[in-house]
Amino acid sequence: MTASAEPRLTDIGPPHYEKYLHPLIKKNYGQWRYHENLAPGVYCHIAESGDRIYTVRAGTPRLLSIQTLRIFAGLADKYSGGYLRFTSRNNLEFLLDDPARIEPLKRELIALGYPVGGTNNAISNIVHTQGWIHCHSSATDASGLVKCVMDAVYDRFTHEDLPAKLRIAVACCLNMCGAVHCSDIAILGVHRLPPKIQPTLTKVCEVPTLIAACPTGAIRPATVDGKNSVAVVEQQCMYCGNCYTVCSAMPMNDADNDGLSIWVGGKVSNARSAPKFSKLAIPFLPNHPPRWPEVVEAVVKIVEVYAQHARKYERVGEWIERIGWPRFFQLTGFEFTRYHIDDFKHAALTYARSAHVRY
Amino acid sequence: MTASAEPRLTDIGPPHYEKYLHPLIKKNYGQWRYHENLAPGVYCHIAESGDRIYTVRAGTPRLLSIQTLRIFAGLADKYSGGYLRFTSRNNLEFLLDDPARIEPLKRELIALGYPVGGTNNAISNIVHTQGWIHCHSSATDASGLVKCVMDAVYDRFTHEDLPAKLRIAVACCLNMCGAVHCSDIAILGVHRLPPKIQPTLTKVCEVPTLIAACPTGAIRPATVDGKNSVAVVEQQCMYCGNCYTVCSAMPMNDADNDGLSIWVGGKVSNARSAPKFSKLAIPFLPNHPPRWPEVVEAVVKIVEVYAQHARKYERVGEWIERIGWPRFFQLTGFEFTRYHIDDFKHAALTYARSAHVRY
Amino acid sequence: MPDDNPKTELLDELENGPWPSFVKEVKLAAQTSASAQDLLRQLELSYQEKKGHWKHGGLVGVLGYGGGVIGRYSDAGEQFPNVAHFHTIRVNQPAGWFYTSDALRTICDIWERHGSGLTNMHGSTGDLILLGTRTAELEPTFQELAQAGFDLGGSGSSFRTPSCCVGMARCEWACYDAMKLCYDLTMAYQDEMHRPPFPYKFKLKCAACPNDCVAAIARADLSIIGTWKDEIQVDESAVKTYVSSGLNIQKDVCDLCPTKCMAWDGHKLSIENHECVRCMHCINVMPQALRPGKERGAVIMIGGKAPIMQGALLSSVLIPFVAADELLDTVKELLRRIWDFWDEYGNNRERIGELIQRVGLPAFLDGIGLEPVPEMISAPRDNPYIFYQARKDGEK
Amino acid sequence: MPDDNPKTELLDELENGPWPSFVKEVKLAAQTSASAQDLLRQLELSYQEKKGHWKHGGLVGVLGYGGGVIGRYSDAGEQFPNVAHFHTIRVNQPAGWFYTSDALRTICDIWERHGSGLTNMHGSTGDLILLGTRTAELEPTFQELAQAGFDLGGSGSSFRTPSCCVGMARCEWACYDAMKLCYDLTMAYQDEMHRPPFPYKFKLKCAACPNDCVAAIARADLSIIGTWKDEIQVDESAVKTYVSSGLNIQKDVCDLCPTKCMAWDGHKLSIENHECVRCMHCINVMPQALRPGKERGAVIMIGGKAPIMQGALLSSVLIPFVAADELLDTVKELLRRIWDFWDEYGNNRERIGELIQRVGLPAFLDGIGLEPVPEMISAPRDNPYIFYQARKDGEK
Ligand code: SRM
Ligand code: SRM
Ligand code: SRM
Ligand code: SRM
Ligand code: SF4
Ligand code: SF4
Ligand code: SF4
Ligand code: SF4
Ligand code: SF4
Ligand code: SF4
Ligand code: SF4
Ligand code: SF4
Repeated sequence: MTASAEPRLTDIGPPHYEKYLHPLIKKNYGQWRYHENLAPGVYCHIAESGDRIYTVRAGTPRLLSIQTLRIFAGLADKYSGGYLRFTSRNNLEFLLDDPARIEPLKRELIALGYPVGGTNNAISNIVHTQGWIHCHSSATDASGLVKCVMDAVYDRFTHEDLPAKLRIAVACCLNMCGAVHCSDIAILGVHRLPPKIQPTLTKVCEVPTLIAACPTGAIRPATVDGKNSVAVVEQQCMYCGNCYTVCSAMPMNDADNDGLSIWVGGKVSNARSAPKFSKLAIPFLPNHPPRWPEVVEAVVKIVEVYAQHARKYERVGEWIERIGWPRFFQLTGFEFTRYHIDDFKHAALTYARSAHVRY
Repeated sequence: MTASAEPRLTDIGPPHYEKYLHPLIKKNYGQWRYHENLAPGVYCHIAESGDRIYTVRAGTPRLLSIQTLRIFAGLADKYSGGYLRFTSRNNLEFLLDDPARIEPLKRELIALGYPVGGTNNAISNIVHTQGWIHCHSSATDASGLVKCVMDAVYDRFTHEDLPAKLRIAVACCLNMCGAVHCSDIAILGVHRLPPKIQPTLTKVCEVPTLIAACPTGAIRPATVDGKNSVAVVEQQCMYCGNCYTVCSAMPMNDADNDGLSIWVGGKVSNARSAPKFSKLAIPFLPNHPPRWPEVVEAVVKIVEVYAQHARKYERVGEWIERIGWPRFFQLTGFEFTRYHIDDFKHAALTYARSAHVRY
Repeated sequence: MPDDNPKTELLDELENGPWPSFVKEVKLAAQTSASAQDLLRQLELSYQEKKGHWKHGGLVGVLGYGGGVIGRYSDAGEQFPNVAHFHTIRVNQPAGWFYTSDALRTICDIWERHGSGLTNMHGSTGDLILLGTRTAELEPTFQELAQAGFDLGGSGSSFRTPSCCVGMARCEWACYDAMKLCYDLTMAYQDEMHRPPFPYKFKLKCAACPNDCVAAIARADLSIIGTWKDEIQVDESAVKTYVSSGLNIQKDVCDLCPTKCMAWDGHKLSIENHECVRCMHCINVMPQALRPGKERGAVIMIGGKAPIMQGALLSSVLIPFVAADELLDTVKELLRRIWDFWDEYGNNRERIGELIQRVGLPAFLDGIGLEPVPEMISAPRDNPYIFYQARKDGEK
Repeated sequence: MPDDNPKTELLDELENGPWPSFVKEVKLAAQTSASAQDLLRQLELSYQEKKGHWKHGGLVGVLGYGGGVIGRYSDAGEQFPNVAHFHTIRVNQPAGWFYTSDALRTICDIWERHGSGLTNMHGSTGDLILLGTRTAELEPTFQELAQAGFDLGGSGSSFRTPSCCVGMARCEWACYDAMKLCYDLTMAYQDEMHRPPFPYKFKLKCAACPNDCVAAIARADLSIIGTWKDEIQVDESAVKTYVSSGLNIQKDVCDLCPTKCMAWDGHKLSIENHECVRCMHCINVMPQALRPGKERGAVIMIGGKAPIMQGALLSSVLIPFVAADELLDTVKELLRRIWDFWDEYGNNRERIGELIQRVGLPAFLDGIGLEPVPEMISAPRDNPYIFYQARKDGEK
């Protein structure tokens, strides 16, 4: 079948969600009373009516082939009346009205290699980005990093034994597609060389737009071969790559100098404390595919130190704020460097402006 | 006697403080064990040796005539062996070794018109500035405001019944000589018109320095009668007066538009919470000498609402942070305006960046 | 059809370990897709060289739309001809990411015919992403999707695909119908989504309570976060059940309440509701005993975004409370005013949050006709640099 | 000698009310001083017109000094000839503002001979201020002061008169000898105080414990705040006395401890000292029971100032701890390096705190040769705009 026979359709918008709702959900829509965690990856919502819907959650790599999607569809047909959904963190959820099917579904998922878990005080799936799979900006791969980290913290996905939820994110460049800037732990691909200005610049880029794109004003007008071009004041460049976003003749990639930084303590929920940005933990780790051992080790270190020291219900950022950053660096053994000290716009507000010091 | 006969002395520095220390203080220097509050304005420090030094504190207007200073000297001779000091908030302290002299000294001070108090959880003396007494920049008088406010909160000086210390400051212009920017309550003189550029400018001021002095870049070069001068972009001027500080040909004074603003919630000590800046409570009140009734009313309002609602040991800023700013405006009845919303450099960090809302 | 198996020594390593492997997925797709094969090869090269091989995206798309497709070309197109073009299509997901097995299969079938067979379920903004196809396939894919009831999402300087939490469909805390609002707004702004009209992207996310399960506050230019105005609903006996089954209510609930507005006297839990900031913590801990109040709605927040270029922003309060049944109209009216202001004053590639920072929130409020209220700020200004507008003559 | 009494209807109003009146003071001085009389008259005019009458200060001073005097001229000099010049002299106060009656009388006598007879006890920076005299009187006043053992304080772009809290002289919490340090530093920098060598003013204040009774953290370019490194000294029985005399130790002490590192089990107070941030609160509440530890010294903080021109700054931590007996040497070495850096990189009228903001704390630390430590910051950066210096070749 091809679409050519039909009249051309535009602006129809997404399908109405109601079409895809389990009948029991449609019936009790907006009438849920409470929920219970039955096991890692399994929870149950109880409606005012007494109806119960059971959810089984499984981890996925997000990058899914149609082959696998068809397997998921088949599982849905078999266990959940054909109803399933994805979560905001790329997990898969089957919606069951029959609790007896939970265990068989779990068994089959696990046999297929899809872990059940990610609920409650677990490490859930890693929100991530395109990396070398599809993006021109990336300083690293994303899917590979996710795989390596999740392999290492797998038991934290299938168990719910952390002090609180722990959200990890990966982004392959400073654009931070995803939620790197507000995650408990974030892995961020970074460049460390200024853009390499290409001769094509005068043809393919608009110079004023390009100059305006630099947050630090590092890009200055320059004349190259009698044409309007630009020069980069290297000391003013902090490698954000925004110039490359607006101008393809300013590539940033550099196999030797690209790498990873690690950020901690961000959160999004309003539970207890206000949402927080992630803060720099490690300014640079080398890009070592396929297994990125340094990155994995750093993340595992943070998770373990957190698991050991945080109090119940304390997110990573809440824990660090309680114990203080100096202790965070002591406990993890991470080196504190000049890079940790902010020197962008609001830097002065991050200085320690009280005599409150721990010794 | 004149100095002419003696060799000229320079760079001798201040007298050594030891010369002025009460013998009992010299003996127990660095060996104090604890202190007790005996009454408002009276406290006693007990040394490891068991020695006791008694302090009687009295309020002064800071602006003191030599006539009055001689009276103080006489009181010191009579009651404290000639030893006295001033505090960091311009109060007078007599240092006594004999507790029997406390009451007579108090009585004499009070009879002379100098209230005893200002200790502990009282309103202490107001840190203030020159105003119309001596400064060229002032948008208001300082000594007069202090007198009016202290008259109104007099009982709060002689009693110690507030939840915590309450520090008031007055400054007569945005230079904020003193501690307006970190006071529980601050009264700040403000201008509301841009500088009035004088023709003398081209003679008396250096144009580049002048342009550099404007925090908002409101001052632009301009040519007046063929000479290098400046123009002020009125919408960019926020009346800080810094241009006038560097250039006398840019006066700011304007009897009709100068006035007062009220700030709250600053603190300096590290006790409990970190030091805090004062925040805007009332953007503008008229300049109404000699009694400034609007200002006095506003300060009294804040003090009373605070006294009524704050918990023990809560400084004004700590109290407001606990109850939230919306409630502060409700309780005081002060109007919330566009001026309260920061629009300077770090403005965005003062926006309410969480869904934490009280209703 | 692929004729030989790509050699992927480095990638093969990523088939080991317990977490499901994306390499396995690409290999699965590569069984039937030549572009997935070349993707594997190019990726292996990237892993060897520690360097991406994609060129700066070109402008490609479907007829009449200015977005929905991310153009992508390989810089090693000769070596890997099947990914010489490798554009992705952003398909607007159903609200709440609900599917039936049939819907999934329909998508798979279309994508099998027209693309690499690879997807992202889902992109970070929320779209269902069809990962990689050639320029010529874009229009046919689009039309087949449309016939099946799917449309494209946003990209470029457009209204981006809104997303929402599962909300009323399966959550007891939903304070408004996030899926419906998300759907209604998506439908209302099809034009703004498909024909980029703005200075830059504009994202909107709906979270039905302050837990914000869709990370709106961090990632959306307009965040609609459910909340309530009246008192937390308390089931006393359920509280007791929690306590008797081991909950340390003092330590785990009262002490962690950000405003300390809860007290437990050993028998009764009391809440000073006018001090409660609706953080959700106590409710999260005792879902059977506590529930949001009955007067429900949302706080509207503005300006969240990632760091480029003036630094990351968290959304901040714009309207402290809108009742649930007024949300759609209020948000639409608000968007109209915000977009007008942005249109007039926004620089190229300036997100709304950055514009507000640049002109100042007071000027922005003037511009969109909202009164300032103290709920918009965490504290009043501490600097005395006030742009007074009123003058003596103006005043009296 | 004055011949008629100034008419001061508005000012007279300020002789009413219980608080001691500055107007009374000026009137007292006016009994013997013509300039005090004219001051009254000019002030009355200011009160009528709501406007000051002082002109922009001129450069006046004493021989060989570049500061210590604030020049001031009236803009109504013809009307008020006795305040046509009305300069103030800043006299460096004795550390801790201690005097004897004789010392006070000496000052009074000198000022009676040479000036208005009005003073400020003291100026906000700490100086003893002699308020108002003519140019010709400056040098004689200065020399008489010097003969009596007093010298001028700072003004202009100089090292400003340091000040300190009462410290060891009368406070049990002094963690170092603030009066001595203040005196020693004052003496060490007489040249920098009297002959302005800097881009702008530089203020230094010494508070002997974190209560900061001299408001150093808010007002000094360099603040030296006493603290301790070891454990709070606890007198158990005194704790019990407080409790039995009515102190609610849980509510008023433990609950208000910022790090909640104190616990009271009904019998014993325990402190997790490694969590204590030395805020002083518990010690303030129970001075007889708790005391700072025995290993004492200070935290050195930098950059406090009022708003002009980049906004007010609070001081921030530069060195988390310096032992008491190393303070003088450390501060002197530090000042040398800071002033060198400021001299080289500071703009005209740029306070050190603003310079640090402009170049960034890391660059400043490099410049003065200090290693970064996490105690210097409240949190690491949240933006990814890192000026990486190391390159691959540099690294390995
Ligand atoms: C399914 C999902 C919504 C969706 O529409 O897809 C969801 C569903 C629920 N969330 Fe969530 N949250 C989901 C993403 C989030 C996110 C967004 C994110 O992670 O990117 C957040 C904000 C995270 C952050 O702060 O960084 C989030 C913060 C919460 C919280 C607050 C936790 C906290 O203490 O900070 C709760 C309350 C709790 O868990 O006690 C919560 C609670 C819940 C409950 C218990 C609500 C309910 O009664 O149904 C749901 C089961 C959660 C569980 O995993 O145990 N949900 N939740 C999302 C599942 C993601 C996943 O696969 O892991
Ligand atoms: C596909 C996706 C990542 C993913 O793997 O999930 C993505 C991919 C790209 N993003 Fe993004 N962004 C994606 C969600 C986000 C998010 C998260 C969100 O929307 O919730 C953010 C952070 C939130 C925000 O918008 O601030 C995000 C912040 C950016 C930025 C920085 C914007 C900023 O103002 O800071 C850029 C740069 C730009 O716009 O020029 C960017 C630009 C890009 C571009 C178009 C690259 C570019 O320089 O033009 C990437 C195309 C990759 C490719 O080849 O496919 N992307 N991008 C996400 C969209 C999928 C979808 O539609 O569902
Ligand atoms: C006399 C005094 C006020 C008082 O009544 O106590 C004072 C008076 C003046 N100050 Fe001040 N400042 C005085 C302490 C302060 C303080 C408080 C302190 O030192 O602890 C501050 C705030 C802390 C700080 O330095 O940041 C202060 C911040 C300023 C500023 C703003 C500096 C800034 O960086 O923001 C200026 C403007 C300037 O320097 O150009 C200023 C300028 C002035 C000038 C010289 C006016 C000018 O524009 O040139 C004033 C002279 C008044 C006069 O005619 O006598 N004065 N000034 C204080 C000095 C007395 C003394 O030596 O003891
Ligand atoms: C005399 C003086 C020092 C000096 O060298 O002159 C001084 C002396 C004492 N202060 Fe202070 N403070 C003095 C100015 C300050 C200042 C500076 C200021 O006000 O400008 C502060 C910082 C204020 C702020 O945070 O804004 C200050 C914050 C404290 C605190 C912390 C209070 C708090 O909870 O925030 C204490 C502890 C307490 O009172 O419990 C304290 C405690 C004390 C004690 C009890 C210390 C002791 O054991 O001797 C002294 C008696 C205080 C009293 O008034 O009851 N002192 N004290 C100053 C008297 C000023 C006055 O006349 O009122
Ligand atoms: S984070 Fe950067 S490299 Fe990764 S997908 Fe987004 S824009 Fe591309
Ligand atoms: S990478 Fe960023 S900082 Fe460097 S020149 Fe480009 S836009 Fe400017
Ligand atoms: S605050 Fe302003 S007007 Fe007042 S003394 Fe200081 S510089 Fe002068
Ligand atoms: S008053 Fe301030 S803002 Fe206005 S022109 Fe002068 S320096 Fe600039
Ligand atoms: S945001 Fe609130 S309403 Fe929505 S799914 Fe999460 S917990 Fe439920
Ligand atoms: S919702 Fe949060 S703020 Fe409100 S009572 Fe519960 S814990 Fe406290
Ligand atoms: S700062 Fe500390 S040591 Fe100095 S007087 Fe105040 S309480 Fe005592
Ligand atoms: S000094 Fe402050 S932080 Fe330390 S134990 Fe006492 S109250 Fe707590």
